[in-house]
Amino acid sequence: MTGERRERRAQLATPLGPFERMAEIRAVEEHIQLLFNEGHVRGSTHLSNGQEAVAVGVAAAARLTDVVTCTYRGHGQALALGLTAKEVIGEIVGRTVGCAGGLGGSMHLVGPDVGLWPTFAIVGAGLPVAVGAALASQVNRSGRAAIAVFGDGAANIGAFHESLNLAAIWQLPVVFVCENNLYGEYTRIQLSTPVSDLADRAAGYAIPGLVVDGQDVAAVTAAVSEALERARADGGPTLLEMKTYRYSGHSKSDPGSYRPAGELDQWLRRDPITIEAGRLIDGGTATAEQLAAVSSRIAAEVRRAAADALAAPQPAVAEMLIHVHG
Amino acid sequence: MTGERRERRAQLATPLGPFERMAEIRAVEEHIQLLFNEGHVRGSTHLSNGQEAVAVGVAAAARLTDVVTCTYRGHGQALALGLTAKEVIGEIVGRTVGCAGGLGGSMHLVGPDVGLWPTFAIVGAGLPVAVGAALASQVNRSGRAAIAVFGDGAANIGAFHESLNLAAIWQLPVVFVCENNLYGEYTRIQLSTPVSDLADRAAGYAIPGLVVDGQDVAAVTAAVSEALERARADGGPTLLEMKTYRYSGHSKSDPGSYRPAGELDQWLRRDPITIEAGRLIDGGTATAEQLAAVSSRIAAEVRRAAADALAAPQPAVAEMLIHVHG
Amino acid sequence: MTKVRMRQAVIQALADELESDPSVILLGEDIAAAGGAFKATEGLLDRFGPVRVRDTPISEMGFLGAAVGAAMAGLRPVVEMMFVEFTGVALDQLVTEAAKVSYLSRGELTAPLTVRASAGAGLGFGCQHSQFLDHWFRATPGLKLAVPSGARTAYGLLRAAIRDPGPVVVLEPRVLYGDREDVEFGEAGILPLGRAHRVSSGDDVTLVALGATVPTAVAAQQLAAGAWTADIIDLQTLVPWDRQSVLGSVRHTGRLVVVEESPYSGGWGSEICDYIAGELFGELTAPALRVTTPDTPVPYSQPLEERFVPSPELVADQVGQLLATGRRPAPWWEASAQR
Amino acid sequence: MTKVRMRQAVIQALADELESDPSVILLGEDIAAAGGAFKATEGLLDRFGPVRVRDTPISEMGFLGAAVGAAMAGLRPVVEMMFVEFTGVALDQLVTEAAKVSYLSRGELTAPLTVRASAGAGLGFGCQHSQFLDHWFRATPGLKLAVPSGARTAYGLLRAAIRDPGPVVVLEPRVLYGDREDVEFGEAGILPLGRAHRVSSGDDVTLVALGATVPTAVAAQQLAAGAWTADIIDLQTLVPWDRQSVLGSVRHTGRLVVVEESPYSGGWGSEICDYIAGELFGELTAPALRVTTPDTPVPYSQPLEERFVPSPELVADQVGQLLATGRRPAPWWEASAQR
Ligand SMILES: Cc1ncc(C[n+]2csc(CCOP(=O)(O)OP(=O)(O)O)c2C)c(N)n1
Ligand SMILES: Cc1ncc(C[n+]2csc(CCOP(=O)(O)OP(=O)(O)O)c2C)c(N)n1
Ligand SMILES: [Mg+2]
Ligand SMILES: [Mg+2]
Repeated sequence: MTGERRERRAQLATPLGPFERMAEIRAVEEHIQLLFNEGHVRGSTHLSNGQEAVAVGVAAAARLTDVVTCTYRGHGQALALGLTAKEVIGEIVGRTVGCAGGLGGSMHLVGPDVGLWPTFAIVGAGLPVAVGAALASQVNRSGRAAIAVFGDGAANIGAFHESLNLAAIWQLPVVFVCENNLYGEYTRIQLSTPVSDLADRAAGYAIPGLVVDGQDVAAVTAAVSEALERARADGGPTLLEMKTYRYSGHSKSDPGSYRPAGELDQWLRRDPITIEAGRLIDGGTATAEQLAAVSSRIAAEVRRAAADALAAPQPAVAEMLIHVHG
Repeated sequence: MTGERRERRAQLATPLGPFERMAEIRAVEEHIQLLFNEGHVRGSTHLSNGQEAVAVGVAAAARLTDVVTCTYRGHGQALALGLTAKEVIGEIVGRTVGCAGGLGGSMHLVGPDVGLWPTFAIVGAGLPVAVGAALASQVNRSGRAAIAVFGDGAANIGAFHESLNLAAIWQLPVVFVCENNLYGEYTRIQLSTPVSDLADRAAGYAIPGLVVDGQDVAAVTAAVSEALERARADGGPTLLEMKTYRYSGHSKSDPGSYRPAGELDQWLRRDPITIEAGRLIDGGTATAEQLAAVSSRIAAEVRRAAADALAAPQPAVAEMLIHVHG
Repeated sequence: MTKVRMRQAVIQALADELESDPSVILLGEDIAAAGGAFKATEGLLDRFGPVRVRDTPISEMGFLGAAVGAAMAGLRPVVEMMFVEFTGVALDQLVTEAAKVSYLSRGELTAPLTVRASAGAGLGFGCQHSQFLDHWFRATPGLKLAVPSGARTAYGLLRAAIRDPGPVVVLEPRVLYGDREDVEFGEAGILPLGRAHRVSSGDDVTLVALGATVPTAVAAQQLAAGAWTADIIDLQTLVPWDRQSVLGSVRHTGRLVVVEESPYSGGWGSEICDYIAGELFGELTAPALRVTTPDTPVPYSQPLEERFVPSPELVADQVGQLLATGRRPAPWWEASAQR
Repeated sequence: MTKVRMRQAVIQALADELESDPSVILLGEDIAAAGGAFKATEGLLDRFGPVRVRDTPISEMGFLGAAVGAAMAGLRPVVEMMFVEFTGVALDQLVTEAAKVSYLSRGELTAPLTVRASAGAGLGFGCQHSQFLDHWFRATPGLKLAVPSGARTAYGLLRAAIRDPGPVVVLEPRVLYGDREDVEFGEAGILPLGRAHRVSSGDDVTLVALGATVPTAVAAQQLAAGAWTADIIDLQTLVPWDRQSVLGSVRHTGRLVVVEESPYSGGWGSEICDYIAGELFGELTAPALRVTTPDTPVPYSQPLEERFVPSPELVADQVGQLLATGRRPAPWWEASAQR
């Protein structure tokens, strides 16, 4: 497992890597919607289509040994960091091939060997934990950095405040990546948050805060890389606000009808996969036809992965009784 | 009780009122230190000498119907709002004459008829509660405002962040009064907080944030009055940072030895009672001799109050079994 | 009587209280415009307006604390905690603040707030969104705790909770929101806190259940097909629980089985069993028995989660063994992990 | 063996672990420069330096969560919660995060952190700084809970907690910090979690106690002056508790009395009583009895607080009544509020 995951992670450094991975995330999320419609997904599932550039940019900038804490909206991040479509989908349909053996579910993907700590279903909970990973790095002088990925809605919870303050006062190697997709569940950011750029909150902790184009994977990679470099050089934490958008509703059962007409269309014009495709074509790395072929290859692979996942066995009852205590 | 409390509150509007009340607070706190040394005070007790101007300025600016939430360091605030020395000391020595009948103790003074809600021993807890009082006012259109008094150390806890954000997004009539006395327990602010003016954190919520001279009771009264006026005019919350200093250690058993040499002396030069005395003398309201006489009268009254309190009975066992459920 | 889903009964209870008492307000994440994550506040924004029905930022400590303050100021706020787990960032306000308000002010102030939280397993939300966590709200003098078992109790207990002079937590078993039941609306449908309800009468055993385990207990008796009959008692309120009702029943049946959706270690059933066994020392014909969840997090996988929660089959089997042997059967995970 | 105060035993346990394991770090408010509010970390900053012994801002959610993360990253953080109440703003990190780490990662990750918190009544800190709150940490699969009863157990349990592969909470009864006891330092003094300790041997009754009620139980037996003798069992670990030891003892004595500093409603003793009564059904000579605090907040007033916590006199009286009548005596607040 680890070998394949690492290889997949390394692919992000190839010219087509980010495009491919974003295409894969898109395909997986679309597939999960189908699986949900067919009744294979329990509870809730939170798709990240539209936000692929953040996930891939973060993973491309991070070292394999760095730690990433992220949320229930973590399928994209898991795939970006290196988990395979089969283990992500497998987890979401609760099968033994899932990354947590089917015991975690959609909100709890995990892959410690590539830095993915069990994703957090409690808003804000991943921030202090990332701070702790960074603290361990400072104690050990391990060079490891931590990245906390969270939403705009999470910027109003106490853990956000305490985490940024702690990281600042201790100058810890941690990067706070806020995916500002304009909504927390069904509530538009203006109704919950009195400032327009969350990056501005960095000033309250005397740390750098930057707004980043979250639809441009190169911009995300560059911003996260720079922040990680500063972090590793004992320069302390950074708050990065990624302006992005989720194409789907909050969770599987939400049609997103609270969004103003036209908003989605506007964001679709800045689709991260299209933007990256444009860059590859403009730079002469690939032709539109080649990219289309890549996309359909990936779509086919994801279909196969989903079929494999569904065909895998359900976990045995004995599984639920183990690994309870540390 | 209510009559006397109200009368005492009204006295703050007289020319000598603020001076007298500050002198009383000083005398009470000094007396509590004595009572502690003699073993009459249990648990912990947190003196507010040095910070009298904040307590009195807040009380002078607030209406009788306004709500004040404050901390364990609340003796001064209780006296300023109108509680008598006997009921404050009585509570601290656990007698029936105490404002909570001796069941609350030093950290839990209470006087709802003059706006003092049971003081909060959990750092930060009073802020959301004040927000709630302000919310009720907005719902009822009662004109009531709320004031949350808390320390610099509390500005690093999640409840601070959530409360300011909530108050801002709902434009609630609440004033956040931060008593920045440079220390949270034994820790100097620079070791816990990466910004030098906590008032600057107001920007993260798009509300006004002001630094106020917390040793000048007139400046405190003016700043709180202005903020309350804005609050009542639907102008939303304000964060006021009172620069102040506590002369004693954090709690009764702390000699304050972590403070740099000379710091206390420097602050003693800006003693709030001396500053107010100077104003009264310069303005021709009173002579130094008159003020000295006032101070010794008050000291004698406080001594008597303490003696009365100590002479009062302990609460009966049956008292602890009642008022448990709402 | 009207047959409605539990979530509709919640809406009706809230609407009736909002209607009859202008001091009632609602706070919570996405409860207003969106009608609630479980649609248990649907339509209330339209009817009662944005001043009384408010969406909040994601700030549980902040808005739970605000509810405490608003309650002390004379309102009767009803807070929705979308999942009971979220109280884990805000518990202080309920336990250490709200529950002490009356005591510290010697009755001068009260904090009549209600916290509604969806709770429990069964829907595949995974281990951070499926706990029941009733124990966080027990052992707190000054705080009451009610748990509905369907639409009828959801309506009646919630209205009583809102009217209670102190803070009350209502844990709504999430798995029941869609279930239908006959409800008597209006004043007559209000169910006083602290009283249990006998769901069925029998002779062999008293089954004490709470929330989602009430239908489980009923189904278990059906599975028994007359092999035994039970007094099935829906506890309805866990703090304070109705000692007299349970005592009366067990005095009659001589046997007590508690069906809990809480862990074997630390679950609420021990208090029931211990109290009754002590009061009826020497009078029971079998030891009191608890049927609980295992001491594990809640698994996501469907077959595993179904195994996690006590099923009617499990309850029927455990009761059957108790009756047959007069001894406590081992919990299933000890008897055999493979079963 | 060295006679030291409990707070010194805590310091020694921390020092020994800091010494023997470079991955151990300490976090908490004023634990470094000031040596802790209860001076239970005094001198450790000087010995181990500011990287490993850190003062934190007042941010319990933040630093408790940071400890979870640091633990997952391979450290063994020990967090001090100055008063257990402060966990009320941070409980999520312990219950819903740390306790699930191993399960969710199928054992690939662990969260070996220790939370030390001072707890309990007796020192006049008032109702927001005197609760015991053990119940917040029970009913949480994946989380262990230990409670020392003096210097010996403070040393031995804390070292075991730090070495445990998962998260452990150690509630240190605040009232005992100054008490002295003989302690065996070093590896031999480490006390495995999950094991109880028999403090004294007797024949008439088993007294199960925990934390500060252990010395209370011992004193109660002294008051009895030979009228009865007790097996006094110091539970030491509450989750998981040592079923076998208690069972063995009660099998011998036939009677069980639990002495708890927790409320009558919701206290931990019910689980002990119920389990034992069920296992020894028909073999007990009296009903299991709990001696608890009343269902009220902790009063500040000294005479009232002394009444609040079970006293040796109360325990002796209740045990005496149990032995004399074979029935449970009423709790004191029911018998007469004036007594
Ligand atoms: C403490 C807590 N409160 C509430 C929730 C319910 N909840 C889940 S996701 C969500 C919205 C989060 O919004 P945001 O942080 O912007 O992230 P996004 O979902 O947009 O990625 C809410 C309120 C939760 N999981 N945890
Ligand atoms: C949540 C919480 N954490 C920690 C404490 C312990 N504590 C009591 S006072 C205090 C310092 C508070 O400092 P500050 O806010 O500056 O107020 P000050 O005491 O200086 O008035 C601390 C840490 C507490 N009471 N509550
Ligand atoms: Mg969002
Ligand atoms: Mg301070």
